[in-house]
Order: sequence, then structure tokens, then C-alpha cells
Amino acid sequence: MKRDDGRKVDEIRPMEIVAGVIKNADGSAMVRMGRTVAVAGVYGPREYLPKHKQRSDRGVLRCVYQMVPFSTDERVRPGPSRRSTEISLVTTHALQPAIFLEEFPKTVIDVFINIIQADAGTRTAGINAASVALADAGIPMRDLVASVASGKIGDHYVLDLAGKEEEATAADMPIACMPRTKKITLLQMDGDLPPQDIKGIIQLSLQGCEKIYALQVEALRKRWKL
Amino acid sequence: MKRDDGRKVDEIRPMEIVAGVIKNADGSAMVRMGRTVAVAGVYGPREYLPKHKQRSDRGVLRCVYQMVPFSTDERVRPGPSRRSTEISLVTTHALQPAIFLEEFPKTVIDVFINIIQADAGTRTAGINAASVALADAGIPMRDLVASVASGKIGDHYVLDLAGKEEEATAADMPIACMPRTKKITLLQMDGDLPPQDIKGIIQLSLQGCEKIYALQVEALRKRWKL
Amino acid sequence: MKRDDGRKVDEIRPMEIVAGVIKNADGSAMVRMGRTVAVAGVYGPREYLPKHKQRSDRGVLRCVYQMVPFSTDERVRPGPSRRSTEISLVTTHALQPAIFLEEFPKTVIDVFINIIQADAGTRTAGINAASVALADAGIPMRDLVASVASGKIGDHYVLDLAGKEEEATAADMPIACMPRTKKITLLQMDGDLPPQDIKGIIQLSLQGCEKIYALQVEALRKRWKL
Amino acid sequence: MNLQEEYMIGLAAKGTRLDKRGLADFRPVTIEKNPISKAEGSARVRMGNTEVIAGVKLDVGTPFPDKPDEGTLIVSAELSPIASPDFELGPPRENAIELSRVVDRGIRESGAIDAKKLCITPKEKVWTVFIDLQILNHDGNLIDACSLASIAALSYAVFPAYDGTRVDWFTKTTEKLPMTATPIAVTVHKIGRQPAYLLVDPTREEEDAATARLTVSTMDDGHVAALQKGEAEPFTLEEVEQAIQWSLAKGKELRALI
Amino acid sequence: MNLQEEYMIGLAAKGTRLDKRGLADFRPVTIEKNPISKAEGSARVRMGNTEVIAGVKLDVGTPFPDKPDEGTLIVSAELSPIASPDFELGPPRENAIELSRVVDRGIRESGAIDAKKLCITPKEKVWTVFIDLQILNHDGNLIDACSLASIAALSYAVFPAYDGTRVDWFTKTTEKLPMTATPIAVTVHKIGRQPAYLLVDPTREEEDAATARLTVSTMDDGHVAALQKGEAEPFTLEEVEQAIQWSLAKGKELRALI
Amino acid sequence: MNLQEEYMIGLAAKGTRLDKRGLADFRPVTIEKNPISKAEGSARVRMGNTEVIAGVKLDVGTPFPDKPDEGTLIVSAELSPIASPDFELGPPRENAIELSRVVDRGIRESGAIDAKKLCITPKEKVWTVFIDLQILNHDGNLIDACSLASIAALSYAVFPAYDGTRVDWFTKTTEKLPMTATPIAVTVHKIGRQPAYLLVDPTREEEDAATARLTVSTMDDGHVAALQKGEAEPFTLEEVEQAIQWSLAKGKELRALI
Repeated sequence: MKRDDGRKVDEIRPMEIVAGVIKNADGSAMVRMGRTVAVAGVYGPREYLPKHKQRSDRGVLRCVYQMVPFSTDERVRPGPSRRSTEISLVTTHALQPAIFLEEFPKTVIDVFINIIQADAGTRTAGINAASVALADAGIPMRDLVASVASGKIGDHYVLDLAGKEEEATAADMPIACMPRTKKITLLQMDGDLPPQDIKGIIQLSLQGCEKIYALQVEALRKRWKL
Repeated sequence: MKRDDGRKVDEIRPMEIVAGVIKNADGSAMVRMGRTVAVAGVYGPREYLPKHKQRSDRGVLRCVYQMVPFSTDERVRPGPSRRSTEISLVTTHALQPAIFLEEFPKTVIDVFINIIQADAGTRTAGINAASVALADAGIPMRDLVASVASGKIGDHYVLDLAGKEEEATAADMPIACMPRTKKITLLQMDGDLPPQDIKGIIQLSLQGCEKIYALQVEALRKRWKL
Repeated sequence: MKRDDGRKVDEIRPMEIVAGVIKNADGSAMVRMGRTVAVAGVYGPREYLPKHKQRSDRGVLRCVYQMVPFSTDERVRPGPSRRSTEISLVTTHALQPAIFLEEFPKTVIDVFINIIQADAGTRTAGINAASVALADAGIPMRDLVASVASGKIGDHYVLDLAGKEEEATAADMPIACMPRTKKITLLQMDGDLPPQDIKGIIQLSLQGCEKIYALQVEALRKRWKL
Repeated sequence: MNLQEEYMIGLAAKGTRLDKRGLADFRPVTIEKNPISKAEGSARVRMGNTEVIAGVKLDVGTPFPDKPDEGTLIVSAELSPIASPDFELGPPRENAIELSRVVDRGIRESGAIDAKKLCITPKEKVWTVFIDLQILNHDGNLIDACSLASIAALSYAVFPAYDGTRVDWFTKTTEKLPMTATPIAVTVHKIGRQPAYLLVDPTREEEDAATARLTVSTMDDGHVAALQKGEAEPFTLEEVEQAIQWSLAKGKELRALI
Repeated sequence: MNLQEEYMIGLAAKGTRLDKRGLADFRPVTIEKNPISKAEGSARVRMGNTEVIAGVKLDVGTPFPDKPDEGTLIVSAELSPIASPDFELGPPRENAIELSRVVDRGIRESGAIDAKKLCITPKEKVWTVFIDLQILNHDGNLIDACSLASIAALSYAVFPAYDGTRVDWFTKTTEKLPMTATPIAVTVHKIGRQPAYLLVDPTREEEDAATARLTVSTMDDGHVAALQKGEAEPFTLEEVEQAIQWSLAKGKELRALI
Repeated sequence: MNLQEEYMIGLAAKGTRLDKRGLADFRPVTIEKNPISKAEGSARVRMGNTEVIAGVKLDVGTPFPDKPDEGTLIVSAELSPIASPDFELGPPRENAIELSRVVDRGIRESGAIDAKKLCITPKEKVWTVFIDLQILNHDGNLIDACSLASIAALSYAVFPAYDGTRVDWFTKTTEKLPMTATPIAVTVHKIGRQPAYLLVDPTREEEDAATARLTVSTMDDGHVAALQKGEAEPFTLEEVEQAIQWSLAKGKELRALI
């Protein structure tokens, strides 16, 4: 099968990851997946105020995903939407298992994810950026989190959907995992698939996440000059 | 005078009252008056937070009236409106005199009234439900509060307006009272009436409230298996 | 040059200042400049709550400017706008240097400015009123603050723009100053002017402020029956 | 109950008040006609130290689908913190909402404006009447002061010029609003519990001590157009009848001032 | 982990639960058809002590510019504090938003409604389908209860009369909505970490102890229409497969109730 | 005044700063052209460690009734907490509002865009120009950085395709916006009180120590298009004149970078 942009079905888009792009943040990263660009900034761990929200046994992770107004064809209105609120929530859950939050009682770790250009896969690009930004902030982690959205076009499982593939696919399935253990931390799907295809697409995505993981590690190595 | 639904002028609509309909609530009740259905849930007395809002000499009663979006012909937008804010306020005042709030300093009693079907008289149905729900919660009360809206059509004083009678009446006058002492705790009126008619309509409504009161007591008896 | 309302280029509009117009306020004033009418009320210095906002070394000044809905040709929607938020901010900064805030640690001084009729120069009228209201409240001040907006029509520098002059002017430049030292506490300008004109218009406005200052002092004298 | 409150009740038992008024007496009331030339109509009402301005603005809008041939009315009251240390910044809270709704219904439901005469093109264009209330000083009895200012401003208002496309607020016509009646709200307050006393036009101090109130709007022909009980203390039927009588009498006096 | 939680995990290890159910068992489920006669369609779902009503309202509006010949769907869930001491007043928060979006996508993306048949005049007029969810008592598993109530209410709904200009909600037709399928959501919850156990239809108590959940929406033909993982504990691929199998089986049972 | 502040004032007295710059020196400034291909025009500006992106989006809307033949301009700046520990989530506060209004007026009131050329059909359809500002890192002098990014993005922007009914953002034309001038904002900050010193392009640290600022927008022809004083310390007329001179000189340098 020939994809619009010449990729093979199991190939991710050209991907660029740069850690440390925001000077003021404790950790940060920019991730470009094809034409989608996400920037993540991490502030914390810092004292969680007001105090009654603190957890005495662990820190709290808060992620805020938002699309910058000029990131899409039709301008996005600033401010939270129902969509961005949901993505913020599932992003928090996608990243949380990777962090040793129990080491930071009473604190909050804030992760801000701004999508500055959107062309499919913004939540996955955001998770990839946030994961690197958390590591860049020196926060102890079990593993990085890698994320990609895949689907099925015709008879093929297709990795890292882009552009008009989002309309052509029988289903759009974003996934995030901790690559070392292959544990799935984000899983969503909309569409129409027989059960066996779900397994196939998840397996394809898990492989894709390994490639992304390698790029994330490389970006951190470059940042730390290892 | 013949009414659309066959009732006599001094007859209330068929009325059903069931206490204890919401398992999670401390007290609850459903009231059906014709096609109007109100559900009330009581939570409390519970500590009033933030603390600076507490009253050291008595508890605070808070009622929130709202119409569920599908309760009317044209869908109601969710969230408070000026109308629902005002009804919440007059409902609170209608119920408050019946409660021994001085026995619960520093607490708040929350009453949530949801109108799930609306066909005239929603505030009065809500007060009737809330009153039973407060008793169901075991909160000490001077009396129950009963409520009904009446008016004048042609030369007749007409009890418990329903359906198109709201348009035909010279005035719409919802009232609430503590039936044992006939003290009036809610009184509103819009329309055009000579002063003497007001007395006549209030008296008719006070009689109607006695019938409602009997049904409220019966519902509580059934609930408590007396 | 002949102005629409017959004034000379260096003449302010007929101006009326009355101190003490709001009984409940600690200080207040009404200022009429032509058809523009501003009312200012001062409450404070009073304890600044919540406490974490208090400044231990000085008091805080807060000004809120708003236009009353019926003050303009086309009705203004109630509630803050981006415009009114900005004017509130520059008004606060225009008045703050005149007040010995260091004498009132932990307090807040609230200044509410309501424009009840608008015909050019509402922010300057508001500052003039607020300045008198602060003095009326007995708050120790280095100086009063006087304010006026001027511009350039044709070849003339024109003081205190009114009505259609706002459209005719090459630039609209509101200014506020402490007249005794001629220090400029507010300066804004929109339009198109060669640099040398700016100096000329500022000088004209500083002279205008002296006349306004005299009227402010007179109003306070009258209020205090001096 | 505090001492001040007890003292007021004691005075009321003797038929008098802190400021020597009788229980059924208003403070001096004045109405200033059209103090705001930018508004289509306006009125400044002073009741003692209470001072409010009502401004009427007119604009052309679309009718509600269920009343395609009637103009619309929007009454807004903000309790601006300029007028009292009790008021706070922010969107209108329940007290401000009740105030504006009581004023609104007193005008709307009484049919004081002939809404059909505000229709320009059925289903498409009608006049919208905005009444905005600015409280300048709050010393009690805002419902009566705001209601009076509103109906006065309506009766002073004229239409702006309208060429079928745009409203020209700068040019006012001499055409008055289609008013059919002059409803006047009088609020009777209750102080004490047992015994309780009724009084009108309370100061802010008296209002704080009051346990309940009943607003009665009456019409030129002696009919009642609206009732609204406020606060938590109950009323007896006899007290309601008393309130209506007082409102009719006081309403006549206030109506004469417009 | 508290004692109650440990106890539940111990029970799960033996394949049972606090209320004696098996891990793959639902509580008794009932659906009441059209309890709200004012709605175009409605359904009351009870799952044990959880009780929700879905109401469908229809109105005529404009289509989205990018889908000029399709009707629109708006799903709203408010977690009204009447239903649980955990819920607070105010605009929907993230949990209510996730709930309504999961219900929404389960219907929208599965194509359960033939959106093109909701078009009246392309680019101008289409039917808007509102689904509003009222929670009456929250005892766990709101996603499944709300999804079931929603699809049931849609299948019971009829169009109101429409004359090309105004909708007459008072007069209902007999024409049903253009439904093409009946997606059913079943949410599998996970309790414990290592070892972990899967179970369906948790009570509120079990839900509070659960570490993660996976909602699987299945169709009449055995296909999967939607997945949504919730909460922070990860799933393995094997657990996902298990969840899909359970959802297919339970979904068939629930679909039969409509 | 703290020690750091005193130290900065001491340096300023000698004509220098913490990072060795002269008082009238900017940090290195770079402009990246069209970094956002989805926007109709965009510019990334770096001033030292301050980094902002301005994105221009175009859409077709209705004109304001009082300017029926002119396009509209909407400038929005959100101070996203990604860029600084000082920024908080939520709707724009007064600082963000002042920032966007200063940028807006610098462009609008200078007539830099020929608004009449944005008219498609008078009274009905005009182009709306949205400028959105994304701060990526805040190290001071946001007004100048955002103003520069905005005017640069405008000058790089091209119209999307438009067939009279729908905008096709996917297809960009080669037609540029009708720009007539290039206003540049330079903000002069004041540190100390007596004596006080002026400097340009402060870092965040210097900005926190500054007591006042004056933004001067200048045009290609040496005219001044806008002034905006910020913060509470007053300026003398001499200081204003100094600020204008610096702004003219620095503005020329910055304009050359576009």
C-alpha cells in the first residue's frame, strides 16, 4: 500500500525532538511529528497550593493540553473546550504511571502542552513532548512514555496516521505506553473494527512506540551531552 | 365552570408523592402534580465550608432549583438562569421558617430540586417535594410546607393552574404556607386583580394546601411504615 | 480656529465638580466635563482580604472604571470589557503616585468610577473625580491628580477634545499629572504625530491640568466649607 | 436580636421610628426628569438618602419566536460597589437578580407597555427596551426606588430616529413609548416576630433589622399588578391585606410625582 | 491501600465481590421507556442503585460548515449534586465532560444515527439532536448506565411536528429517528495492581477502589465502535483483549433490554 | 528596595547593566519568517531569552455597523503558564489585556493595515484579521517582542483561497495583506526613583526592578503612532522626549530585520 506521503504502513512520520527549549521551565521539549508540532513545559515539583489540595502520600500531576489559535486551518478559539479538557485528563493518566509521584508528597508537577501546529496526532505528539520534558526536569521516572495513533486503511494496519488518513481510516486509535514493559497507559478508539483488528493495531503501535522511544532517549542524551 | 382537564375549580391535579427516592441523599422525595414532576434531594445538616460562611447561632438552608433540559417543550439550556436563581431564593425563604435551624449551628442543609417534567406549577411542586425530603431526612420541623398556584379565570377563583390555564388566568399566584398555622411563607403574583380577589385566591390556595399537606403526611407515613 | 462648541483651542469644557455626592462612601465626587459625567466613590483604607494579598510595607490602591449601560448612544453591555480593564489599570497607575500608600500597610483603598454619561474624555473625567474623592476621604496625598485629553486638529494643538473632535484630531492623547510638580502619571496616545508635536500637546495639557486643578481645589474647599 | 433591633421594635409599638417617621410614612421623594441626555429616557429618584438612576435605551432587534409581533424588555440592575460597602464587584448575585426581576415583572406583567406597538416587522424586527438601573447610594428600599425610577424613565422616553436599517441614537424624535399604565411598587417590611409591625420605606438600618417584606405593585385603577414576598419570615393573610391597603394609598402619592 | 480495598481484592482473587456477584456479572438492569412525555424520547435506566434518565430533544438549527448536509448531535451530562454527596454545583468538570464525550463518541463515531437523514435543507437547516443526562442516584458505573439510557432514548424518540418554519413540540409525529445500529458501552474496571483483577458494573464503593477502567462500545454485528481507557493504572494487551470479550458478551445482554 | 535593585541602579549610573549592555542596547534580536505553515502568516521573534510567536489567521465575517466597509482586527495574547512561573492558567488578566491592547492599537490606530481593502461586500462581508500571540519564554520586554512579531507576521501573511462562500485555508494564494506602514514599538523602562535611569529591552529581572515604562510606537516616516505609559512611577516631559528619541533610533534597527 502506498501512503500519500510515501511512507510505509509501519513507518512513523519524520520526527524531531529537542529537549530544553523553554529557558524558564524546569524541563521542556519540542516534538515535531510531520507537520504537527507540540511544545511541553514542566514546572515542579513545587508546593501545591491551596494546601487542602495536597496529598500527604504523593505528589499530584496536572497536565494542561491546549491548541494555540493559529495552529489549525480554521482558527481555534482561545480557552479550554470540552475536547481539550478531556485530552488534558487522558494525558495526565497516560503520563502518571511513569512517574515516582510517591517521592514528592505535598507537591504538584505542572505540565503545560501547547500545540503550535496541528496536523493529526496532536495528543500523541503532546504526550511524547511531555514525557521528554519531565525527564528533562530531572523527575525520577520508571520509564518514558511514547505515544502514537494508528488505524486501518483498506486491509492494512497503518502506523501514525497523518493528514487525510484520519478520514480514510476505519478507526483512529491513539495509544501511549511505557516501552520497556509495553504497558498501555493511554488507549482510545473511535470507528468500526472487528475485535481481532484491535490487537493488530495495538501491536503495530507498540512497535512504533519503540522507535519513538529511541528518538526520545537520543534527544535527552543530546541535551545532557552524554 | 368546566376546566380543560375536567377538574372542579377548587380541585388540585392528581398528585403522587413518594419519599425516599434517592438512595444517596439524606432525605428525598418525588412529587407529581398532573404532568409536572419534581425531585428533591436533601444533604445535611453537614459542616458548612468555607468556615467563614458558618453562622454560630444557627444552620443555613440553601435551596437550588433547576429545570432539567428535557423537561419542557423547547429544551432548556443547562446552568442557572435569572429565573432559576430567583426561584431558588424564594424557595429557600418558603421552607426556612418551618425548620428549627437554631438546632444546627455551623451547618448547612442543602436542598436540590430538579424539575424533570414541567407543565405549570414547577416551583410549587418543588417546594412540596423539598418539604417532604427535609422531613424524610429527619430534620426537626415546626410544620411541613405545602404549596400551590391559583388564579382567576372568568369569574372563578381556580385552584392549581395547569397547562393553558396559565395563559387564561387574570393572574398567576403561587403561594406556600405552613398548613397548621396558615402562615404564608411564599407569595408571588403577576397579573391584574382587584384587591378583594387576592384575598379570595389566597383563601382558596390555603384550602388546597391542606389537601396537599394530607398527601405529604401520607407519603411520609408510608415511607416510615407507620 | 473655531471649535464646534465655540471654545478656544486652549480652553477646557465647562466643568463642574461636586465632592461628597455619595453618602455611604468614605469619599466621593461627581465631575462633569461638558456632556461627560463621572462619579467616583472611595471606600477605605480598609483591611485587605484575603490576607495573603496584603502588602506589609504599604497599602494597595485598586481602581475600577466602568461605563453605565445607558451612558452612550449605543447601549454598553454591563460587566468588564477589555477596554474597561485596561482603563482601570492605567487609572490606578495615574493616581497611585499621589497617595502616601506607605502610611497604610495591609490595607486596600477601593476607588469605583462609574461613567454615567459619555461624550469623550471619560477616563480623564474619571481620574479627576477619583482624585477629588480620595481627598474627600481624607487620605493623605502628595498632590491632587488632574487629567485631560488633547490633540491636534489642522495646525492647532487643541485642549480637552469633545464630541466629533475625537474623529477630527490627528491623535488623541490623554494625560494625567500632579500639577505642583508637573510629573506625568498617565500618558497614552493613538494617531500619527511628528515627535515635536507631542511635546507641544503635552505642554498644552499640563496648562489645562492647572485649570482643572484649581476647580478641584475649589470643590474641596466648598465641601470642607473653607 | 440585638439592642438596636429591640429599640426599633419598641418604637414601632408606639407607631414611630428612629427618624421620627410614622410607620406608613415615606421619606421625602423626588424625581428628576431626564438627567441623562444620552439615554432615550431617564429618571433620578431620591428617597431620603437612597439615590438611583434608571436609564432607558432603545434598540432594534429580533422578537422571541413565541411572540413574533411584540417588542422585548430587558431590565438589569447591578449593585455597583460605589453605592454601598455591602456591595461587591462581579456579576449580579441573587439579590440583584431578584431586584431586577421584581422591577421587570411589575412593568411587563402589568402590560404597562403596549408590547405590540413596539413591533416593526412581525417575526423580524421589533424594538427592544432596555432599562438599566444605577444605584448611586443605597440607604434602603431599593425595590421601590428602582421601580419608580423605571416607570418614570419609561414615561419620559422618546424613540431615537430609525430609517428602517440603522438606529440613529444621536437624533431623538418626539414620539413617546406606548405606555398604557403606571404601575407603582410599594414594599411593606415587617420588623419583629411576635409581636410584629409593618412599615414602609425603611432605611438601610431598618432594612437590616426587618424579618420579611412584601412588595405590592398597584395600578392607576386601584388594581394589583404584582406581589412578591421576600425574606424568610411568614405573613398572615391579615398582614397581606394591610400591605395591599398601604400600597394603594402610597402608590397614589408616588404616581403623582411622575 | 486501605483494608476495605484489600478485602475486595481478596474476594476478587476468589472470583467474587462484596455483594456476592461474580466478576463478570452486572447488577439487575431495567429500562423504563419514555418516562418523560415532554421529551421526544426518554429512558430511565436502573443498574442496582444507580439511576439515570436520558432525554432526547430535537430542534431545527444550522449545520456545521464542514458538514453542510448532516444533522448535529449534542450530548450533555451534568453531575447534579442531587445524586451524590461527591458531586458539586457548577459547570461540568472534567469527569462530567469525559462522561458526556464518551457517550457522545459511542453514538456519533459508530454512525448509530444516519446524520444525513437529519438534513432538511443542505447548508441551511438540519435537525439537532440533544441528549441530556440526568443522574438521579450515583452508585457506580455511570458510563454504562448513561450510554444505555442514551441509545435507548434515541430508539424510542419520535420527531415533533415541523411545518418548515417552526417546530411544534406539543404535537409529536410517529416518525422515528433514523437509527442504524445500537452501540452498547461496557466498562471493565481493574482492581488491585499486582495481581490485578477485572470486573464489570462496579458499585460506587468498588469504583472508588478501582485503579483503572476500559470502556468498550460494541455493535450489533460484534464490531467494536469505541475504546476509552480511564484513570491512571496501565493495561496490558491481554487485559484489553479480555475486556473486549466481556464487553461483547455483556453488550448482547444489555442490547436485548431496549 | 532590595540589594539587587540597588546594584542595578548603581550600574545604570555608570551606563551599564548586569549583562554588560549599554542602557540603550537591545539584546540580540532575530525574526524567523513563517515558522507556522498552518497560519496565513507567522513570525518567531527572539530577544535574548524572550521568545514569542505571532500567528495571523484570516476569516470572513461581518463588519461593525459603524464601519460597514472596513475589515476587522482582533489581537489576543494569552500569557500561557508554559512561558514563565509567573503566569497562571485562566482567562487573560489585566496584564495580558494591556499587552494585547497596546499591540492592537499600535497596528490599528497607525493605519498600518488599509482596512478598507479588507472589505469584500460593504455591510455584509469583510476579512477579519486575527493576530494571536504565543509566548514561549518570558525573559522581559514582551510588549516590544510581541509588537515586532505581530507586524512581521502581518507583512509575511497571504490570503487563503476564497470562492465567495467558503474560505479554503488549505489553499493559500500569493496575495499579500494591504499593509501601508510598519509601526515598531520600543518600550523605555525606568529604574530607580531619584535619581532615575532609562533603559530599553529589560530582562525579566530588570523588568521586576523597573518602576515605570513608556512604550513609543514609531512609523517608517519618523512619526509617532502610539504612546502608552505603564506602571505607577511618573515621567517628566524630558524623560518622555528622551524615550521618543531612543524609540526612533531603535525602531529603525528593528524595522530593518523584517
